[in-house]
Amino acid sequence: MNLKTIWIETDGKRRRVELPEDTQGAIECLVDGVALSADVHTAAAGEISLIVAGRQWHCLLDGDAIVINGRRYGFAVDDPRSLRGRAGAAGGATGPRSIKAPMPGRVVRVLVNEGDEVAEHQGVVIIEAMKMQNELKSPRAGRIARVAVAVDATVDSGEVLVVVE
Amino acid sequence: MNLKTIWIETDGKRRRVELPEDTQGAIECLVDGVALSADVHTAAAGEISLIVAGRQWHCLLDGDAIVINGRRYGFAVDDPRSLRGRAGAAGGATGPRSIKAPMPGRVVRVLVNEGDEVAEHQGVVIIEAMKMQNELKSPRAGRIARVAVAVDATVDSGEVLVVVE
Amino acid sequence: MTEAMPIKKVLIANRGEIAVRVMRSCREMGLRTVAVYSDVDRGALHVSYADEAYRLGPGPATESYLRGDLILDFARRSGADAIHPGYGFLSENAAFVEACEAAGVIFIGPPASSMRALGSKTKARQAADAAQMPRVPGSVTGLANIDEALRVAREIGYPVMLKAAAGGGGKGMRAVATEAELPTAYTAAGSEAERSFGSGEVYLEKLIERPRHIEVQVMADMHGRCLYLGERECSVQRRHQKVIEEAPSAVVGEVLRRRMGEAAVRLALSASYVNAGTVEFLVDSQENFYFLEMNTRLQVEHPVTELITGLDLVQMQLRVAMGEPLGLCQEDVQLRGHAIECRIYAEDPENNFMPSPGRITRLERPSGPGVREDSGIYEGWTVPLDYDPMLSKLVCYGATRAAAIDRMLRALDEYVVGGIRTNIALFRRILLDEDFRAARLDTGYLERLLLVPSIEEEDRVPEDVVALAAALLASTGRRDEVRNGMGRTDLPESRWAATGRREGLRA
Amino acid sequence: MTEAMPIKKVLIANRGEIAVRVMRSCREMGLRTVAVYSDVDRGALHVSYADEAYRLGPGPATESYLRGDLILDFARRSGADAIHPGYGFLSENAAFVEACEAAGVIFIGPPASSMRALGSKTKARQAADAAQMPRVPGSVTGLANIDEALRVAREIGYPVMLKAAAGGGGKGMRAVATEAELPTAYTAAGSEAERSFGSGEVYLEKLIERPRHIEVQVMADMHGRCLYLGERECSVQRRHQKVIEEAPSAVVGEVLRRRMGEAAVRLALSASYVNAGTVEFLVDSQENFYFLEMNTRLQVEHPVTELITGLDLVQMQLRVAMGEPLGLCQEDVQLRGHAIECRIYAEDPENNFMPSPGRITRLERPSGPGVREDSGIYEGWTVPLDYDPMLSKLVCYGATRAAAIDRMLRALDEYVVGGIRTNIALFRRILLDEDFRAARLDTGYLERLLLVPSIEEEDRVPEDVVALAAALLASTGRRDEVRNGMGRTDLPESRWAATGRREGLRA
Repeated sequence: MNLKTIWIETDGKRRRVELPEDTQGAIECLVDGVALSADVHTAAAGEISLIVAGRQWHCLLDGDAIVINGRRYGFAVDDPRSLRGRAGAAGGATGPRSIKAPMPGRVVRVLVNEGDEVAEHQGVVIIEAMKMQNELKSPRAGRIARVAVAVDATVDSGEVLVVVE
Repeated sequence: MNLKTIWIETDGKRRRVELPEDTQGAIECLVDGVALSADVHTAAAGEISLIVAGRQWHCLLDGDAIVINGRRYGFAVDDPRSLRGRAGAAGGATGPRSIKAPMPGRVVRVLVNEGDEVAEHQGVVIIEAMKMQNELKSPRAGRIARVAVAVDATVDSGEVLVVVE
Repeated sequence: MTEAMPIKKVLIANRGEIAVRVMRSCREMGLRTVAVYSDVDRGALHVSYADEAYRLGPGPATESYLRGDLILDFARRSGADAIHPGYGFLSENAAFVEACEAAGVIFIGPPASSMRALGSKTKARQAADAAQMPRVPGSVTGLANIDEALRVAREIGYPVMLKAAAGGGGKGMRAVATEAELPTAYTAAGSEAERSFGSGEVYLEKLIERPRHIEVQVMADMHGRCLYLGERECSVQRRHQKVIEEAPSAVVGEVLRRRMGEAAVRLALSASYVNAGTVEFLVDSQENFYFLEMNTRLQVEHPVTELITGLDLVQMQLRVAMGEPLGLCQEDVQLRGHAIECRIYAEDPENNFMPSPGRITRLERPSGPGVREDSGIYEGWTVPLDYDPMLSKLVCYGATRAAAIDRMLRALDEYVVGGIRTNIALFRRILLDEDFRAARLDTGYLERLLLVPSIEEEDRVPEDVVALAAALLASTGRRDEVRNGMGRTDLPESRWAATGRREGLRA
Repeated sequence: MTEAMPIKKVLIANRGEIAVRVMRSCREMGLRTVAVYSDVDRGALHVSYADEAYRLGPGPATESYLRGDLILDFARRSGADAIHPGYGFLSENAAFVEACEAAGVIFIGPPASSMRALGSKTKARQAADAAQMPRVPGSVTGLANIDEALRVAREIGYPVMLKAAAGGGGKGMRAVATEAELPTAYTAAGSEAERSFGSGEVYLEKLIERPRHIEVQVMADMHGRCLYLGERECSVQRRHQKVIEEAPSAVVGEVLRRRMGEAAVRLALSASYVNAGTVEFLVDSQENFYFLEMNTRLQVEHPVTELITGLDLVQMQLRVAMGEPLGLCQEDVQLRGHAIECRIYAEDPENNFMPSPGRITRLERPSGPGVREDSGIYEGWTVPLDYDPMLSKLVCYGATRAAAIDRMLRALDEYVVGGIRTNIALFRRILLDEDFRAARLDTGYLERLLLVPSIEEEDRVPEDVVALAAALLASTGRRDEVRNGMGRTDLPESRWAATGRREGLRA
């Protein structure tokens, strides 16, 4: 049996899942080395019905989670290619830190200028979405290296607003 | 203005529609040479909201028809490439005629053999779908040139069952 | 939420919308659900809705949903305490009920004895006579031969109706206007009944002219209480198949409702009936009602009763099956407003009601105030060839009959099923018809309407807009859909009017 | 269907679910519908549902949905006879009502005079006193200065509540436990009110401890008849925003219902009120009720009243606006069963209720028995940044409160909104909470519940199944979704807990 291996991180654990090439219908697979017989039906892209030992789960893919019976189960695929990037992001506790938009929105106010010294938890930018305003704070004390946005700008989720160093 | 021309057959008429390259937002177009201003929003593939002089239509593409307010309006795109094929299909009133499945189904009975002589409207095949049986009849008198299916075969809509010549 | 209940897990021995509908009530009551499926239904909605699912066999019902032995086996294996049969398939099979009883699995329906007493048409007529129920004059037992048929017909007077004793769905039925026609009709009905039901037994009834089909919902518990939950009018039929149902009936007043209801309850109690059942009547223009038959199961059209009574019939079925007494008495059953149901079928009314299985490429479902959709489909699903073409039931509630009709028209406009043909446009035509709106209905109403060519509706979209929309969608739409669109014109046979013999085998 | 009616075409001066809901009733009545939209709403559902649609301007409400001048202009240009304002935006703007009157366009709501008499909180309190309605002890007029505030607070006794006269949605509100806190709170409330509503006027009320928020729906015609249509309990609130509403209230019996209803009708009639309105009360543990304010428009939560009364409030609004008398009297209003509404928001309860606009990549909508969804969204739509985060309202009916709750839990399990975050999981938590199920509610209930960490639900899917499903979906699913999934882990800030100042500006 020719199996492909996929590493899944879910609920804080790293699981090794081995799947056959064709994942439709009755399949034999391994989860952390334990054999599992499953019946898989793909209803649409990102939507499967999974039967394991009689139990049926209707599973929907939604971004970084799967939804089963209305509950979300977050997961990440452990892609070797992304390891470097993730290590980089996690490692910079003392280096420059970006303050990113936690949601799409409009910049209502910018509270700092480049070169300003800021304290930890000091507000730097206020963005607004859906009639709610959110003040974003500096994750650490430091100096504002860059202000990447101006008042009235529309920002996407994850977009860098300010860099503190 | 660089317009592309599309010929549309609908309700028995052939209409010349000229559209700009970009068909999103406010557009200027021609229908049978008459200028029309429209506002187009594509909600999803095959789904648009069309506003013409204030009137709004939500239009869905469904096979050979568009659906507006629950009503179907059949149409065909007059594609120069398909003209030959269509002329061929229409012209064969006296030549060999195929009896095709009008719906997907299962062949329940085959009432003729190759070489049989049949009268016009004589039954040739019975197919069943969804607990309904339909007897398909010969469109003309003639001889059965070919029986393309056997009992219990599953057929698709449009599949040739029998050829009469 | 779940108290100690004698049922904790329910196997639903059915498919499509009714399987999903039953599972919904199970979930609300905290009961686990077990689906069974045939090979062509692995991707069906009732499977992905269930907690557990087991494969029965190939597509044909005889190899899957009619396999009571396999179904009982899966009930045991999964630890299901009870089986809900839905309608059709095994729902009125007394032998299956007995097999459940023998296996110690609760059958959610009447006991086998009541089913046998009321399930056969001729036996039910005897029970109706015993319960002093008005019924259509005619023979109570099957006719032995043509001589007996001629004698009985002379007694009750022409026109008469020949019917199969084991029948349903219009099979083995023949209207006979004069004595001269009877011998041929007798032979034809008998052999059709033999072919369809494995029994050639037929009986004779007086033909009621232009009758309405009105039925009474009953619900009985194990403690001797039986309620009637109002009536449903199901006169809009095509080939003896119900197409639109409504509750209440526009012609049933308080007095007639009580008379019919009490008669239905008498019949049920006479056979120690338990659980949900429906007593069908023909009603003539003088408000005489005649017992027709009893359906010993949940009906397709039960939602209209739910909407006007505010009750959940499936939940009541489950509670009754657990041995609970009915929590209400007859005076607590109050009807309010009006409800209408349209059975949405995969068939093409413009092409002689040709079945239309296939892939549902687009699905837009109606919602909002007063709209209920009980569906067995989803976008992307391929409707199989093997079963009844019912896709879903659209049910609308309004304070008045007119409001319910207008709401249904609105909901039908919102309903888009792409990729296959449906009968949605037919409903629009019926609901706009003057006779329907005035409730001038009888069981021949729809067949007469269909003889009249459909008149073009007024508010058509202007032709230039249709052409523009088509051009826009053809140039920006999905390539495969556009190709299908063009492809269709290459198939002159796709509009082929099926004049072939059609056999209405639907349950 | 359409008889001669003084209204033939209605412009809906709103967006989202309420615009669609109003259009649905218009369609059912045979009325043409006109939508208006901002640039970010060109693709919104209310536009594609309408017969006509006109662009107002850019996204911000001040440049679009609040532009009464433009809206009236489009009413004239399209030939609309009437304007339905929905809720929020211009619905309680008396100047706009007067502009409609001047332009000869029917405003579907109360006359400007009633709106002015009951719309301002301080004026409404005077009207309530005149109508001999119980109200919370406190100042009727705005407080001139801190000295008056101190004097009034001493009279009514601490704890007290400071409130903005022009306010709503919790802005400019401060609870004050002792005299020492009053000066600071007075200044803060005044300046917040000034910023939010353009008026710094505040008044003082006795603070009712652990009150329930219960409101009465009224409907008045132009002929002097006014009915109350039962009450709604809206005690489940977060930051003074309603989250769950239900009807009837578990603590309101026949007597209290009549007392509150008659008081509400008295108030409406005293101001010659016409059309739909809601009188809000606080109710304490001794069944004392206190007038809070009157909302002179259709409410978000009107569907729960529709489900238990069987009426269509929007249709009633339209008929009243046409000058028709109410077709029923108080005794005809019979409540049946129980209804619950959940407001589905684009916000993330796990991340401090951060708004979550964006593209809806997947939408599975609940349906079946007793489920109503009033929605303003569709799959593929991008929820804009500019407005209230309400996506839809999920409303469930059951014969009892428990049945309605269990049905809502079932419907929530069926509801999937992919691509953005919603508060669906929060509802599941509330509906499973013992206090909620026992109806032990007050306006502080939800805030207290949110202080307790959420407990893991029992029926989690086994971990190996989650891993397997994730692996299957990751290897066969849509590439872009999978990429998003992995992308998220690169963004430690995406889980960033927003501790920032939040201003609840929602209508």
